[in-house]
Amino acid sequence: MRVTTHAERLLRTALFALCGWAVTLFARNALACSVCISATEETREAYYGTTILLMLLPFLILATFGGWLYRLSRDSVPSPGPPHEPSQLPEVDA
Amino acid sequence: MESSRAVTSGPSLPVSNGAFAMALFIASEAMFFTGLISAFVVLRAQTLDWPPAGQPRLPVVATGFSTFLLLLSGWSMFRARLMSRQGRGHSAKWLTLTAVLGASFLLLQGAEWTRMIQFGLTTTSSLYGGTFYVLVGAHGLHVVAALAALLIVRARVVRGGYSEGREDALLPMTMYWLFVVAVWPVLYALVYF
Amino acid sequence: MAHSAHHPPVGFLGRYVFSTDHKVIAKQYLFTGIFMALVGGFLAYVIRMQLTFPGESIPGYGHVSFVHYNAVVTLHGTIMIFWVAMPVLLAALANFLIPLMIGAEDMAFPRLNMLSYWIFLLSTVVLLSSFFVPGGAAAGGWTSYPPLSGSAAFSGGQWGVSLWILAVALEFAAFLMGGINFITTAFNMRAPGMKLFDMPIMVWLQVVAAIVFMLSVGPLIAGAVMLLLDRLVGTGFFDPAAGGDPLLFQHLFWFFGHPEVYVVLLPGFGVIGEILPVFSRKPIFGYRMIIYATFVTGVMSFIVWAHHQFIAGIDPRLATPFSITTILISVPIAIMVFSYMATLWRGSIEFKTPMLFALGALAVFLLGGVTGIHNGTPAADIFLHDTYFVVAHFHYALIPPVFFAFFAAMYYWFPKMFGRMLNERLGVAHFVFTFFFMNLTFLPMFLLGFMGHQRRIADPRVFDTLRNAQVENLHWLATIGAIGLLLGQIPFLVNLVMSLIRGERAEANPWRANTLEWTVPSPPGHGNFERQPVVYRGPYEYSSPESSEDFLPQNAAP
Amino acid sequence: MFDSWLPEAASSYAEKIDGLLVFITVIVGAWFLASEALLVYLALRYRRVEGRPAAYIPANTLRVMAVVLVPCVVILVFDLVIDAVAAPVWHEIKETQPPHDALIRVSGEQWAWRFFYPGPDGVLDSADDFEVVNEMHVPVGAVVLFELVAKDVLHSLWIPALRLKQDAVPGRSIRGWFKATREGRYEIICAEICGFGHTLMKSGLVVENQTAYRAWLDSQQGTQLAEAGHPGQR
Repeated sequence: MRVTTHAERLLRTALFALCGWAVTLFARNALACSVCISATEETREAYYGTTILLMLLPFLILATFGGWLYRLSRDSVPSPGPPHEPSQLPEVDA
Repeated sequence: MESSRAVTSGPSLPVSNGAFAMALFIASEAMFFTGLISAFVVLRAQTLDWPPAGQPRLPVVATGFSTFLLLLSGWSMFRARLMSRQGRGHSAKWLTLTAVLGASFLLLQGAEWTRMIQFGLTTTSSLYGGTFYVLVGAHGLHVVAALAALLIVRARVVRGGYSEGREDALLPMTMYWLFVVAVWPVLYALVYF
Repeated sequence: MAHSAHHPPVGFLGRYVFSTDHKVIAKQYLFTGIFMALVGGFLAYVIRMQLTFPGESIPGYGHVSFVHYNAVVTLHGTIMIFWVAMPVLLAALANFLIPLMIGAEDMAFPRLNMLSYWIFLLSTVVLLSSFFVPGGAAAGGWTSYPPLSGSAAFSGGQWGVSLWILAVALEFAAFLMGGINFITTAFNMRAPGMKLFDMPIMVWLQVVAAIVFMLSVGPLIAGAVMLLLDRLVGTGFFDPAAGGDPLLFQHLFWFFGHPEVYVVLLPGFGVIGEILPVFSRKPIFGYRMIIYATFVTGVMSFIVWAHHQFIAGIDPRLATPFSITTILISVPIAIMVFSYMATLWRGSIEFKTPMLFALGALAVFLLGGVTGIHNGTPAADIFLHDTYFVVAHFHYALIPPVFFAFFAAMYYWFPKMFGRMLNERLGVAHFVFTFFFMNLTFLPMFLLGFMGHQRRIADPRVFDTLRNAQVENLHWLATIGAIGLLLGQIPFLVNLVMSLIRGERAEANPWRANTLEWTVPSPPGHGNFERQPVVYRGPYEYSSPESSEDFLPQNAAP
Repeated sequence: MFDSWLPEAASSYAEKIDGLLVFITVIVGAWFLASEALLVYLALRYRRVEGRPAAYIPANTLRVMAVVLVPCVVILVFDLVIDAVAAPVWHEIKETQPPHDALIRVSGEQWAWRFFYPGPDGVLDSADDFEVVNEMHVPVGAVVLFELVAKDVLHSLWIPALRLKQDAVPGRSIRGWFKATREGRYEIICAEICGFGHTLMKSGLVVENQTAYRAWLDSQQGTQLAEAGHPGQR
């Protein structure tokens, strides 16, 4: 009997984990599936599509928003003051 | 902004409160329309006959023309803001044009709706009708609201309400109007085809 | 918008009712929220009594029919989440604190702020009125799933659910205005010198919560509009008989429903993050790490929602991906919790009431957090879904931020809000009661869940598996706990009233804290700051070697 | 251990779910107790004492933050292990379909469960189907395939003894399977709020040996043949 090291055990756990998920992710025949048997294939695709759309849109909006603010602040503030110096004070009222 | 304030704001973003808030509002509006669109996509996908037999087809061409008018109003709104930014006093004219174009979009849509209802497409006649009126109706209400806001903004421009050196007073209005314009082609492509 | 700030409003109405002052609006939200908490607490009492003494007349309520029971459960959930947690944590605290903490004289849009409160009040009235309409209040669960809630034929009353939807929609409109206001204010109205990463954690977490709310609420409003049309016009979007799809509503509801958990959780964590450093006299452990963890939580909250639907008939192949994201989101939350715990390390901890509640919140939240793993694992969820295990889990996860953190906030900021100190002894008693009875109420529910006791049933004795002494005893314990928890709030209410009238006068900075709200008198005058505060450093410089004292306010000149 | 609290386990996968519950509870329970102990220790150990000032630890370097980050990474690993152990169980219950010995259509309505048996021909929606209200009979040790539908609102088929739960959605049919391993009478409950009678919506599940099951089938077919003209449509 060979002594297994921690690393090997960890690796085996990780491999086991991957197999476990892969099995569920790529199951061809999903039994308890309301949108697979009694509904059209398009319904399933529509659910997948809108799920992904709803999940990704907030990311997209935040990225757009962040990009917009970043561009605005980069264009309009040529030299930000040194850290923790209230150097912007006089310019604010302009 | 006012120099007499006891408290001045500090390292703020180079964008006015109004424009910033409008951007946030538009973000949540976009999510609202995404919710409606998701519902539409799912309902359409699971209905076998779409459009259902016996229900009228949607007027693609006539609506195409109103779409064109709405896009045009987006352009005129853009011009209005440009004029206002350059300090030229012509923005009111462009705002009027925008309002007229927006109103004609609404009128054409309304005329189409009455025809559709006569042909038997109502909210309860089928999901086809229901989703149509909800999606297009939600957008229509947004145009109405934007138009009302536009008329208020125009009245202030005419009165000189924005002349205190606020360089980009029309920005929030422009953002909202352009958002309402930009949503429409998406809905048009989804619902009408 | 700033002009009005210079002329303090006159008259009672102008000063206390139709005020645009963020501090007054915060108090309006606060008292409305406390009132609704009493209503929701009363409903909780009805639920507990009914489960322990099914069929008997409940003192103060009367006989609970099955019809009423569903409505009571629905309204308890709705009120506690939407009319207590949101107005108190998000609206009241954010309104009061954001301008004060960032050195602004008011919100960015004071009038919008006032409008927000009045719409919220209207929504409250609509919701409460639904108790008195024919057919009674909404009885479809707080999730309001169609087809049950889609037609009066299924759920009974014609009016209840419609009013419920209307109230929720109005409420969301109010918080949308509030949220936009908070974000704009925090980003655009900071005092000179205060950079984004000089903002207190409270402000950051409120802002992230507001952003999450704003981006998640749209689809639910879309779903609510469609549900209302189903009821009033008869469109049939969610009615399978008309070709609609009930799952669609769940799809839209939970897209909002799960982020909502973080909308409530984050402000509560913000309170804890403010209080721990002050009473340990130590900088918060890893300020930036906490903020980044918050960002990750906020962003990830959009990609976990289907874990509420493992059993609901979605494609089972989606379960594992959503389970993995669910489990991943526990990591940033764990980072926050452990950072808070690490803040205590080598501190000098003073057990004042706010600190007790903050520590209690952490202690209780730990159990709510770890039991989330049970629910987030799809195979385990087959058994646990819709049982009392879930009920116990989310009460353990939400009571710390909603109630413990709120109480901590009240004991901590009450002096600033009202200019008087709360009584410390009553405060400690309040904490002991709350902590003990909270656990007594909800620990038995974990066991009830393991026994397979499902949620939302009005009488456990109907079922063979639940008709035994064990279940009865556990219900007894939980009910005693719930009654104790409610009675345990009496010291708090007494404390509030007594201290308002004749509490010890509070000085400007009774806790020797660093953030800007403590640099102005208690309570702050109209316009908040008499002189422009200028910020030189971050908010948590406690026991800094730069200072001879153990605190160093953000605005003290270097 | 707490698994004595769980209801009787009477299906082929009940033990697996129970094992999973124990597994998760042990792991997170250990973490919970350790964290709670640490919290109490920190709070008491560093309480205010005259002459012992607090240390200034802003933790703005990765080296110091590691105190928090490393445990979180370990938590992540534990979480992923839990998910990996659980995934095959989920896969077996909800994503596979072993060859079945019996087929039953289960229909939820306000507020009763109806069970449609395919009759001798083994095919649903045929003339020899028969229907039973509020009592399901299944043979012990047999794989039962069920088709779950709902008539009016959402219901949830919840058989605690089988560790089986699945929502029934009107307009859709969802399939699932179970293999009851122990004879006896169990409860079928609705776990999803479905209106006023939600509490009263329960049925019986009778798990019996082949002989008794056959006898029951024959008796049912005898009584129901006359009115079997209209089996439940989904």
